[in-house]
Amino acid sequence: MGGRESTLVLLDKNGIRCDGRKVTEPRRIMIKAGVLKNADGSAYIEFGDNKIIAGVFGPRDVHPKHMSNTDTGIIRCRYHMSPFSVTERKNPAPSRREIEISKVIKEALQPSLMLEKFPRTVVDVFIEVLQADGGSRCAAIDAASVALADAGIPMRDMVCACAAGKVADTIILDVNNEEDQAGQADMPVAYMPNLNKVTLLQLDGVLTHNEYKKCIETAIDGCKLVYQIQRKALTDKFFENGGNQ
Amino acid sequence: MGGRESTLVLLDKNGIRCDGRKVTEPRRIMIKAGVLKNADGSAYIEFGDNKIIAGVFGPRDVHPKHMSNTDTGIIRCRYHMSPFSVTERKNPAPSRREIEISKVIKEALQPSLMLEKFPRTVVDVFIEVLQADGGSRCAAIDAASVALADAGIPMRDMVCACAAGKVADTIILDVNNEEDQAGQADMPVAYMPNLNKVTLLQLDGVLTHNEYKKCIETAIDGCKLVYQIQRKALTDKFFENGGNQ
Amino acid sequence: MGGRESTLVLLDKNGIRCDGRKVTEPRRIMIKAGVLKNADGSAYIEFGDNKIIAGVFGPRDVHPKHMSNTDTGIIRCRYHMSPFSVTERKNPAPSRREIEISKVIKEALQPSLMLEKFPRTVVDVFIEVLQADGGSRCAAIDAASVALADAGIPMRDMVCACAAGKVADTIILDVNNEEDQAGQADMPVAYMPNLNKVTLLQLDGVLTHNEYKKCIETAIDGCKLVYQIQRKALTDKFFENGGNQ
Amino acid sequence: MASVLDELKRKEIVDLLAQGKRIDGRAFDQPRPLSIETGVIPKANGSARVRLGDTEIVTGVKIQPDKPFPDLGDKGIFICTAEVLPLAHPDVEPGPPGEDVIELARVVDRGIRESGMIDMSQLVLEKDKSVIGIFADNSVVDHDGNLFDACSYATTAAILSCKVPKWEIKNEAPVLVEGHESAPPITTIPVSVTMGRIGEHILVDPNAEEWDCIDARITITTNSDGNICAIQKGGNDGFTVEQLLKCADISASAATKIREKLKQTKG
Amino acid sequence: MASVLDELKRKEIVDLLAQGKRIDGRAFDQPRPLSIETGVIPKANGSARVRLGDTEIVTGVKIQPDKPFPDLGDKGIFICTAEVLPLAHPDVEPGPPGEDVIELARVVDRGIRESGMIDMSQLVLEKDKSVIGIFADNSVVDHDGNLFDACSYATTAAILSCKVPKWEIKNEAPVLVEGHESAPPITTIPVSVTMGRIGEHILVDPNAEEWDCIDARITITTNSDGNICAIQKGGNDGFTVEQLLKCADISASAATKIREKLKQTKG
Amino acid sequence: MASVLDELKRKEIVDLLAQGKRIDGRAFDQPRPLSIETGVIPKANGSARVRLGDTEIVTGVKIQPDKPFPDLGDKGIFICTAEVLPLAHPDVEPGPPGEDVIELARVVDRGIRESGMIDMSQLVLEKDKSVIGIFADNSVVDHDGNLFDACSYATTAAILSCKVPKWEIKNEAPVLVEGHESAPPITTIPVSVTMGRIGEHILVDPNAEEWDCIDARITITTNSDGNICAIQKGGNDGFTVEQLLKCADISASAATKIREKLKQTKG
Repeated sequence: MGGRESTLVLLDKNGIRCDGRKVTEPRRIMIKAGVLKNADGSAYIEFGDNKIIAGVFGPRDVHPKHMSNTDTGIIRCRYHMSPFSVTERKNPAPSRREIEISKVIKEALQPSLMLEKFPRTVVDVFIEVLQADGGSRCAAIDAASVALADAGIPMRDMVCACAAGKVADTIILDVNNEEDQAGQADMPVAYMPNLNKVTLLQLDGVLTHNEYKKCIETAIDGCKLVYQIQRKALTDKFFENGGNQ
Repeated sequence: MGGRESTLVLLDKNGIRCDGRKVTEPRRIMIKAGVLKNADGSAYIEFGDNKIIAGVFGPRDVHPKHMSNTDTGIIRCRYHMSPFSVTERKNPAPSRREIEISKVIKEALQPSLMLEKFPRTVVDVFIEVLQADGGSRCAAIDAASVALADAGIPMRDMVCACAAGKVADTIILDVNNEEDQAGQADMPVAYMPNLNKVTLLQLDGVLTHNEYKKCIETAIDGCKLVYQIQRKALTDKFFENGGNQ
Repeated sequence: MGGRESTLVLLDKNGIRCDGRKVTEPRRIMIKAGVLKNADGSAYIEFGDNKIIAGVFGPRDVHPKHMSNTDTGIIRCRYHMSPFSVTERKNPAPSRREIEISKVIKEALQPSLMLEKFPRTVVDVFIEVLQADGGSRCAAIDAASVALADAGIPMRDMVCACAAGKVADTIILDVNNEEDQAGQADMPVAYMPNLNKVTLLQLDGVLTHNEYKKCIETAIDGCKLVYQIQRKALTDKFFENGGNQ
Repeated sequence: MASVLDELKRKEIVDLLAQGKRIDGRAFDQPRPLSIETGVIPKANGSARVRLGDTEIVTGVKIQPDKPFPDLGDKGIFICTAEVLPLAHPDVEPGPPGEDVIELARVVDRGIRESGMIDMSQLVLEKDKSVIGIFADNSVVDHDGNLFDACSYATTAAILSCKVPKWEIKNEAPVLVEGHESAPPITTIPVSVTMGRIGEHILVDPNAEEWDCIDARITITTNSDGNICAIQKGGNDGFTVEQLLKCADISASAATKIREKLKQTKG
Repeated sequence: MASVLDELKRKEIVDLLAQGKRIDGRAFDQPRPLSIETGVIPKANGSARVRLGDTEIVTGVKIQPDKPFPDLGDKGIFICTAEVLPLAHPDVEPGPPGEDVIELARVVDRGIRESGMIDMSQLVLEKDKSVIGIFADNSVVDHDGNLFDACSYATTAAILSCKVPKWEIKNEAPVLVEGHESAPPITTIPVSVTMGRIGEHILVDPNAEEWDCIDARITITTNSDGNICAIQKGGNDGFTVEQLLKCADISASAATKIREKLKQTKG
Repeated sequence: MASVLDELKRKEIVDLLAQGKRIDGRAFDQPRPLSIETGVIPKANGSARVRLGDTEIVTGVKIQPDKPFPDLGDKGIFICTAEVLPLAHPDVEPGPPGEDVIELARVVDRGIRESGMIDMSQLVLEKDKSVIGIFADNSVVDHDGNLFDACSYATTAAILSCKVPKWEIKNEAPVLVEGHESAPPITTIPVSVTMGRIGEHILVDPNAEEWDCIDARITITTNSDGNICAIQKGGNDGFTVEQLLKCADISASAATKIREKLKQTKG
C-alpha cells in the first residue's frame, strides 16, 4: 500500500489482471452449507485460494454469566487461522490482527440478527481459516452469514462481503493476495443487500474522494454476486436434506 | 528410543547393567510417610536418583465451584519439577510434558480411591520432583499413593508403579536414565496388587507382542516389590507415632 | 550499590552534589491535585525528573466479590510505568519490580486510611509513571496520598515519602538516579508526620548502625518538607475550585 | 445492560438531536476543543500530551535500531501501541488489552502507516540487517470518548516533534553518533476524524455520553492532499452509501483545521 | 455431573453390549468408516482431511529449516500439535489447550516419533547447526469421539503426502533450491488403534456416545512389522493383564486395513 | 475475613504477650530452631534443605554460562526465585506467583546481592560477552510462617556449598573444563532477620500463628561486619523511629549465631 514497489504487472494493456481476471470479475467462489455435524449451523467457503469453515452455536446460555444481557441476546465471534494456513507457519495463539478482525466481523454480522428476541443468550460464531488468501475477512463473513442462516437464527438480511481496491490507478473488484501486497488500496466491504446497509468498511491505502465512491459501488456490486451464491448454498442444502428425508 | 545410538554398554556378557544391577533388580527405593506438617497426608520417596515429595489435601471443598460434582468426589493432580531438579535449569512454568504426566498420574490413582463417598469434594494431590531421574512418574505415583493413605482417604487398594523396558534385546526391570536414553523401550506401569488392575500403561519404543507380554509381567513384579516398601513406610509411621504418643 | 564504580564526582570538596544540590536539599517538587476528570481523586507530581500521575476510585464495590471483606474496606494499588518512561523502551506488561513496588506502596498508604468505615468496599489507587527518575516510588506515594485526600477518603494522616542515602561516605537527602547507580546506599522512606510512623522503609546498600539512624532522620526531614507541598497542593485546589464556583 | 439512567440520558440526547442540538452545545460537524503540548517527556525522543475535550492522552515515541521485518529489509519499523490506564475511567480494569484497545492501537497505527506519513525507506541503516524502529506508545489518562482521534493526534504530534538520533554501522552493529539528531522524514500529515451515527444524524468527535448512544461509527483518515488513506467502520449497525459519502466530506473538511494545529508541533 | 439423559444413554449402550451389539451397529472390533483426502491445503507441504465416522480433522504439515535440539544435532525435528476448534463441539471453549488436548497432541506425536516413521537422520542440512523441521498441526473440525486415531491418521497421511523442499547451506545459512522436492524418508507406517473398555467389553474406535461411558481406554500403535511402538492408557479405571494382551491383538489386526488405506496416500 | 477462631487465637497471642510470653514459649528475640543440610540435590551445583521451626525449604543452585546484563558486562549474573509449593499449605493454589511470592523472592535476592556476598566481578568469562550465571531457586515445601528468613538461609547455604565449574572461552563460546571446580568467591555472609510487631512487642521470626496477628514486619539483613545491607518493611501499619532502631539492634544480635551456623555449610 501507499507506494510499495513491484515488478509484477498488475494490469496489462488489455485490462487483464495478474491472475487473468477482468477488472470487475471476482475469483471463483464456492459455498456449501451444513458441513458440520455438531455445530447448530455451518458453512464452508472457497473464495479464490481462501478455504474457510464457519460454525455457529446458539442462541444458548452465556458463560461467564456476567456477560449476558437481560435486554437482548449477544453475539461473539472468533476468527482464527490454522497454523498451516499461511506460507510461514503461524503461531496458533490468536494474534492482535485476528482479534481485531474477530471484532469487525462481529460488528458486520450483528445488524443482520434479531438478537432482541433472545435475551440473556449468546450466538457464538467460530471461523477457522484453513487456507488464507487475500480477502479472507470478506470470505469469512460470507461463510458465517450462511452458517447463521443454516442454524436457523432469525435474520433481517444476509450479510455478503467482497473487497474492492485500486491497482495501476484502476478500481478493481475482489483484491487477491498479490494485488493486496503490490497494489494501491484494499477496501473490504460487508453489505446487507435488502436493507441496503454497509456493515463493514475498512481501507488500507490512498484514494481520492471519487475513487472512494467508485470503490464502494464496485464492492457492493461484488457483494450482490456473493449474495446469489449464498442463497444457492442454502437452497442446495435445503433440497438435499429434503431429498434425503 | 527406536534406534538411538550409544557407546554405553547397557548389558554386559554377565547380564549386568550399566549401573551394576541385574536384569530384574530395581534401584534403591526408600519411602517415608508423613513428612509434612501442613498437608493432610504426605510422603517422600527416593527411587534411584529420583527425590520426590507428595502432599495431599482433602477431601475438601472445590474451588472454583463449577468443577464440583454432586454425585462423587473428584481428584486433581499436579506433577511439577523444581527448576534445579534436572541437569539444565528448568523453567518453573509447567511444561506440556508435566501437564500430560499430571493427567496420567491422576488416572492411575483415581481407581484406588472411594471418591463416591465424598460428593462435591476434591482430593488434591501435589507432587514435587526435587531431583529427577529415569522413572520419575512411577516414583511419583508410589509416593502419592502413600500420601493418600497417610491422609486417611478411604482406598480400595494401593497403587504401586514401576517401569520395565528393553535394552540390548533384553527385557529389564526399572529403566534408569541412561537406559531410557540409549535403550530400545521404556514402559511405565502402575498396578493395584489386590484388585489386579493396571491403572497406568505407557510405552515409548518398539516391542514384539511377546516382549510386550514379558514387559508387563516384569513391571508388575517390580510393582509388587514396591508395594512391600509402601506398606513398610505406612507401618513405620504408624508405630513411630504410636511410640511418640 | 555495594561498590559500583563510577568516574562521576558524587560530592565535591564544597559538599555540592553532582546535580548542584547541597547534602540535605531535595530536588524540585511540584504537586497538583485534581488533575483528572473521571477519577474520584487525582494528583500529578513532578519530583526531580519524575513525572507521575495518581488516580483514585472508591470506596466502591469489589470485583471479584470473593476479595471483599465484611469487616473492613480494602485498598488495592497498581504502580505502572509507561513504555516511554525510561531510557530503553519498557515492555508494557507489569514487571516483577512493578508488582513488588505496588505492594509496598499499598502497605505504605493503608495505615493512613480509615478503611474500617467502609466494609465490603475497595479503594483503588492507580499510579502511572510517565517519566521515571531516582526515587519514583517515593514520588508515587506523595502523589497517591494527595489523590486519596482529593477523593475525600477519610484519612488519619497524610503519607509523605522521600529517600535518603549515602554517597562518598556522606548521608544525603533525596537520592537522584546517578547517585542511586553509583552511590553506596539508597533508603526510601514513607512517613505519617502527625502519627509519627514510618510506613515504608527499604534499603539497598550498606550502612553502619549510626548511618542507618542518620539516614532515617534525614529522610524524615525530607518527608516533612514534602508534607508542606502536599498541603499546598490540596489548598490550592480547594480555593481554585472555590474561586471557580 | 442499559440502566434506567442510561436510558434517560439516551432519550435526552436523541430529543436534542431532533432539535438540531448536541448535548454539549457543539455543531454536528464540530470537534471538541483540542490542545496539543509536545516535549512533555524529555526522556523520550518525541512526546505529546493531547486533550480533546476531556479525553487526555500522553504519548511517547522511542527510536532505536532494530532488525527489519522479513521481506521488508528496505524499510524502517513503525509500531504503535495503546493502553487505556485504569485511572482513566472507573470501568477500566488493569490487565492485558481487550479487543477495544487492540482495535484502537491498530486503527491509529494504520492511519499513520497507510498515509505514508513517515518515509520508512529513509530509516534503513543497512539493508536487510539493521533499520531504525519508531515505537509510539499511547497512555490514555482520561477517557471521555473518541480515543481514536485523540490517540491519533497525540501519536502524530509526538512523531512530528521527534529528534531522530544518528547511528552508523561499525563491525556490523549500529553505533550511536552523538549530537547528530535530525527531524523525522515526514511526507504528509494524516488526520483522523471519527463520526458517530445516531439515527440519521452524523456527529463529529462524539464525547463519552454520545458514544454510548451511537448506532455505528466511522473513522476516516485523510492526508495533506485531502485524499482518504484509512477507514475503520465500527459499531453494531451499518451505514447507507449516502451516509458514507457524506462522512468522507465531513472528515475532509474537519481535518483541515486540525492539520494546521498539528503542523505547528513540528520540531 | 451425569444428567438423567446421559444415564439413560449409558443404560442403553450397556444393555446393547450385553446382547453383543454396539449402539451404531458395528462389530466390537470394527472401526468407523474412514475417509482420507490429501493435498487439501495446497499452501502446506503436505495435508490431509480425515473423517473417521463423524469425527473430522484437517491437518497441515509445514517443512522449514530450523536449529536442531541440543544433543540431537544429527537429527531433524518433528513437532506435532492439535487444536480442538470451538466449532467442533458445543462444549469446546476457545483458549489455550487443556490437559486433554495436550495429551492428544503428545500421544499422536509419540506414535509417529517412536515408530521411527520418518528417518530423522536424513533431515540434517549441517550437523549440529541446521536441520529440517517438520511441523504437523491438527485442526479438529468435528468432534464425535476418538480424536486419538483420527488425528493420528490425518498426521500420518499428511506426512506421507508431503513434498520435502531442498535446501543447501550457503554462507552458513540454508538456501532453498527451487524445483527439487522429494518424498519424505519414510521407514514404516504406524497405525494407532484406540479401544475403550465398558465392563468386560473392548470396543474399537468408540464414538462420542460410547466415549462418555468407557471405564478405561487404551491406544496401541503398531508399525508396519506388526510390532507395538507406542501405548497410552487413559480413563478412570484400569485393565487386567488379560485385557491388555487382548487389546494388543485387536490393535494389530485392526491396523492392517487402515495401514493399507494410509499407504495409498503416499505422494 | 477473620473467623471467630482466628479472633480467639489472636486474643490468646496478645494476652500472652502482655505477660511477656510467646505462644510457643520462645523469648521475644529468639528465632525457632534452625537446621541446615547441604548437598541434598546432587544434580545441582549447590543445594540446601533448611527447616526453621516447621517451615521447610529446599533450594538448588544451578551455575551456567550466560550473557551479562547490558551495561554490567564486567559482572556475573545472580538470579533468585521462589515458589511456595501447593503442598506447603492448604491455602496455596498452583499458578504463577502472586505479589507475596514475588516480594519474597526479591527480598531474598536483594539480601544476597546488596551485601556483596558473591564477588560478581570474579564471574566474568569474557568481558561484555560471556559471564557465569548463578540461579538460586527456592522451593517452599512446608509453610509455617517467616519464609523470608528460611529462604534466605537456604539460599545462602546453597551458595556457600556450591562447587563452581570452570569454563574457558574457545571460538567465542564457553567450553566446560572438566574436573576444575572451585568454591564460589564469597566476601561476606549476609543474615536476614525478620521481626513482627504486635502492639509494642517486637517478635523475632514469627511463626504462622503470630504472622497472622502482626501489625507490621521488618526484615533487616546484616553482613559479616554487622553492618546493615538490606531492609524491607511490610505489613499494614508502621513503625516509630525508636522501634526501627531497636529492630536494627535485635537483628544484629540475632544474626551472630545464625551466621556461625551458615559458615559451617561452606564447602
